[in-house]
Amino acid sequence: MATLLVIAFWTAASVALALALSRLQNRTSAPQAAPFLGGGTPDTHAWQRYHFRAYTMTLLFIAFEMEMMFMYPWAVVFVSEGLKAMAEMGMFLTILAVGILYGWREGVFRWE
Amino acid sequence: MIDALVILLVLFAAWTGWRVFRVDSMIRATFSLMLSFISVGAIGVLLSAPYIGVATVFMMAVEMMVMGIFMVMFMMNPAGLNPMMMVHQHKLSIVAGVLAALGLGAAVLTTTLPTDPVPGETDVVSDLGHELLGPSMLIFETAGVTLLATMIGAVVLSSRRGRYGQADEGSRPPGLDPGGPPAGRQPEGEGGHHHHHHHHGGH
Amino acid sequence: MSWLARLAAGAPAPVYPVIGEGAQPRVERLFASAALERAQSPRAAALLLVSGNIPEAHREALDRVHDQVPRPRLGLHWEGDDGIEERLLDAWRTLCAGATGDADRLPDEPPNPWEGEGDFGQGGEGMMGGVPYGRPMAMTGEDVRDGLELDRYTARVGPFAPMLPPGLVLEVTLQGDVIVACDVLSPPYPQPEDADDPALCAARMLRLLGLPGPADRLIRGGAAHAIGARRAIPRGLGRLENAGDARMRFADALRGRNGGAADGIFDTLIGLEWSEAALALASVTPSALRQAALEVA
Amino acid sequence: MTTALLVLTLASTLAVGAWLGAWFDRLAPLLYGGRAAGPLAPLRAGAAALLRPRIETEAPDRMNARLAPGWYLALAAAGLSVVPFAPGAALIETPVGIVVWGSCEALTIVAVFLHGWSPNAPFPLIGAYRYAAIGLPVMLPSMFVLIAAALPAESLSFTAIVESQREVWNIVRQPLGLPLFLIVGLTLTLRGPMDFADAADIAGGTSAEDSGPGRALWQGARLAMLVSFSAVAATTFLGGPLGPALPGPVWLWIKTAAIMALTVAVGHGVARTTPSRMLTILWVVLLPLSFVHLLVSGVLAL
Amino acid sequence: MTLTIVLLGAAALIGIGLYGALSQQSFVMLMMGLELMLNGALLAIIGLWSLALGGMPEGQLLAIIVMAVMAVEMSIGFALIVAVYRKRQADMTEALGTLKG
Repeated sequence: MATLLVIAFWTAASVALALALSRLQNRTSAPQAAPFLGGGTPDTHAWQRYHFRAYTMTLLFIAFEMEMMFMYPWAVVFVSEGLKAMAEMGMFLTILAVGILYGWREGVFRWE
Repeated sequence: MIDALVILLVLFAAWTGWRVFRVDSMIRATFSLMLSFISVGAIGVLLSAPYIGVATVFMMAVEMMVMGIFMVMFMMNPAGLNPMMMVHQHKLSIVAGVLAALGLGAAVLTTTLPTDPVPGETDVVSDLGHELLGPSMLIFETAGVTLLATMIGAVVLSSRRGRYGQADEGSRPPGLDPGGPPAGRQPEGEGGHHHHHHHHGGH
Repeated sequence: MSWLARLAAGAPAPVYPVIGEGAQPRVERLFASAALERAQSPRAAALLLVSGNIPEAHREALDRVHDQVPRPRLGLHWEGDDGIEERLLDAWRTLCAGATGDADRLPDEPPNPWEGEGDFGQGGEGMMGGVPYGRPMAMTGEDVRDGLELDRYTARVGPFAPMLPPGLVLEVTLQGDVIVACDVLSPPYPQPEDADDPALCAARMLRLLGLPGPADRLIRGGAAHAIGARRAIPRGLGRLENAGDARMRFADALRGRNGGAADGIFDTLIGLEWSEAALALASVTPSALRQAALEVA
Repeated sequence: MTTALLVLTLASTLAVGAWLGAWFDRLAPLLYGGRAAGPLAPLRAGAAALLRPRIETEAPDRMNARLAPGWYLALAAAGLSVVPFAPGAALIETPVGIVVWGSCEALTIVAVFLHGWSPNAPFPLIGAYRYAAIGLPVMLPSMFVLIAAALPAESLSFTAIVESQREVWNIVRQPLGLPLFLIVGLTLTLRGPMDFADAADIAGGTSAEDSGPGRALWQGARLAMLVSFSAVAATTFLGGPLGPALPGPVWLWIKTAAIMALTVAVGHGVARTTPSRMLTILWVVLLPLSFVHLLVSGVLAL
Repeated sequence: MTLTIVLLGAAALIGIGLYGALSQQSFVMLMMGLELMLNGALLAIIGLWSLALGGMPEGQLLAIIVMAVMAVEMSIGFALIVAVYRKRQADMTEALGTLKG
């Protein structure tokens, strides 16, 4: 419970600070509010169906990242379970590494 | 005290879950869902499941980041600049949702729930570790294979270069109504939105 | 004067430089040595330093950058005379002491009238139509790289963009951060021969690579101590006939040699990611880039 | 009572550490042939930013624009809370400390993304997405490094990790750990080679549209995150509060300052490559390196 | 008492998630509904494990499995959306009807 209260306290304090600081504000004119493009102007709003170039990587990433869920408890019992723990996690990671190698071969770890 | 906090967190989880379908901006919707997950994680921490609780926060922060990226990629008007509701069979869905919640709630209230809390001194994390390496070893390794299949499936489905040529050959966007012009595409020729005539000066 | 203002007056003056014709080398040298802070965008600045002649066609762009400096602000002109550092510091102290500064130059009009129009008074109609809050929304279109047809964002960048050579106005269409179309609307300003100094050219690249410290040292005549600067530039980026690629041109500039012509550099930009494009443009000398731009503009 | 004391210690560590980090930033040019500034310079720059007004961009996501720097700061404070200031005296005494810190790392990506998303302007948007692309895979080496440190401690809590270093520090028995973790720190604090959010080629990226107090808070939060990251690194690799003669907190402060100096020095002298190449490097070079690191640490821990 | 609150909360989350999954036209929003339902399931598992099952380790494992299901669902779901969009630029469940033609 102390964990939650501490984190809630930090969050509340930081949010209060952020809100207090955002009160000092000038009235912004329309040309001033326009996005900065070095003097240029945009045709449209910047918010768009943004073509994120690493999208396949993120899909592979969330599958791979699940392995962390298993690794944390594994780390705690690693020493007491010894070689067995090593072997099982070795196998698990080898299986997942195949997926990474496949992704690399398909070229997903760069801007598409 | 713990009960009061749990009530607060449950209410917050439900409220943020509800906001997901009520806000216009996809980014707000996604991170509202993330807040819902975070409060479930916080309940876990309160109910002596520190590992599961905190790991929920960890995993969901990452997953919701990815989800937000995809929400913005594929939703029209992702930032909700024009307020909108994109729903179908709305009444039916509300009825189904309310019925499901009421039914489950009634089931909870009518059942006598067993009381057998986690003993105070258990080290739940190492319990889980021993479980993973011992009795549930097969589940653990099966999860590995499933994740591998997911990784390969995701790459195969989403990347352009396929074994059978480019995946987008001969594609044409469908209309918002059957047979209509491609949705969300800049209309060609006259009669469109004339975006290019609306520029203000400066070029 | 409050204690906060007195403390602030001692800070290096935050200046956004607007570089006109013939002023590039002297502005770059000024910021490499003076106790000034070169702001990356006018939002972070309080002073606008206009140096060199700005053509009439770019007057409105200049006014826009001027207005984008938050009020209170001051604009200063510099024609290469001595004592500019003092003038800037004086102006900064005046602002800290509570001066009102310059007024806005452009009329306060939204890009398109929107208030009170549309379905919810936000100026838009339906899902994607209209001009919500004064601007239309982006629409989908062809992609040059992976064929996923998502929104195209078109904007004119420059003539005073910090990552592009001064004077250059590009009309770029981006999908994500990849350039799918690019037109040169206006070539870079003519600069004195001094602007082609290999040290200045290499310093521009170093700045884009996130190394302002070594860049300043290079301009002051020292050697650049940086790790991996050459290898950070992708091989084959901005490859030109007879002039190698950006990595090679950067290495040459570090050795004190100038590259040759840059014809065709603008054709290589299509399909590049934005930071790659900025690096490619910075890797050629200003005079060569101007020649190349005059040919396509 | 102890809690109140720890809260105060933490808050002042963050504040003083942020000032120190900002001063290191102004001393770093010395290493690369530039000129340094005095210890007052960070305060002056902070005052200058606070005096300037805030401006609002066109149709922004107002709530997120205001709160994003606050989230970042809160995450820095929450992350520092799991670090023990003396053996067994952390503000958050939990059996899963490294998972709490991992959550702070993951949420930092969200905070930076929101900061770039909210102004509705192109350069901040590009910065936000680049950061998401780089920040997500950086989580992997980070987790591998922390899990490797948890192996000899047989626990996920930082207190136990400190205890496991009584004999020998982790930097000696897990030499690959600190360099890998330093990359994580550079990413978390948007610095040098990993500063894909606030880069120069996008005019300052997610903070390109920031001015005034919002900008000051964002930069302050970056520095606070530098303090938290350095404290976590000092705890994981340098034995945290362990040390002869001096009391625990003092040792932690000294070690934290050392890691801060190292991070700042690397941040000012290493070039940043393009995001696409960095993505490849992360998966193809750093991830295998973390595998190797985990394997070596595991064999040594047995 | 605590368990009842937690389970009622889980029921509410599942109900809201069901509403979202049924009513949203867009694939991605539909997935949000599914995630919300899984969130409710997760909450119920945590509550039951902690207060009614005496902390048997399988309960924690089940929670991890639920999270793995979420990851798999998201990964494959978004990959499918990309594949479909590439083919037809459709992002709505109804627009998929035209795929038959």
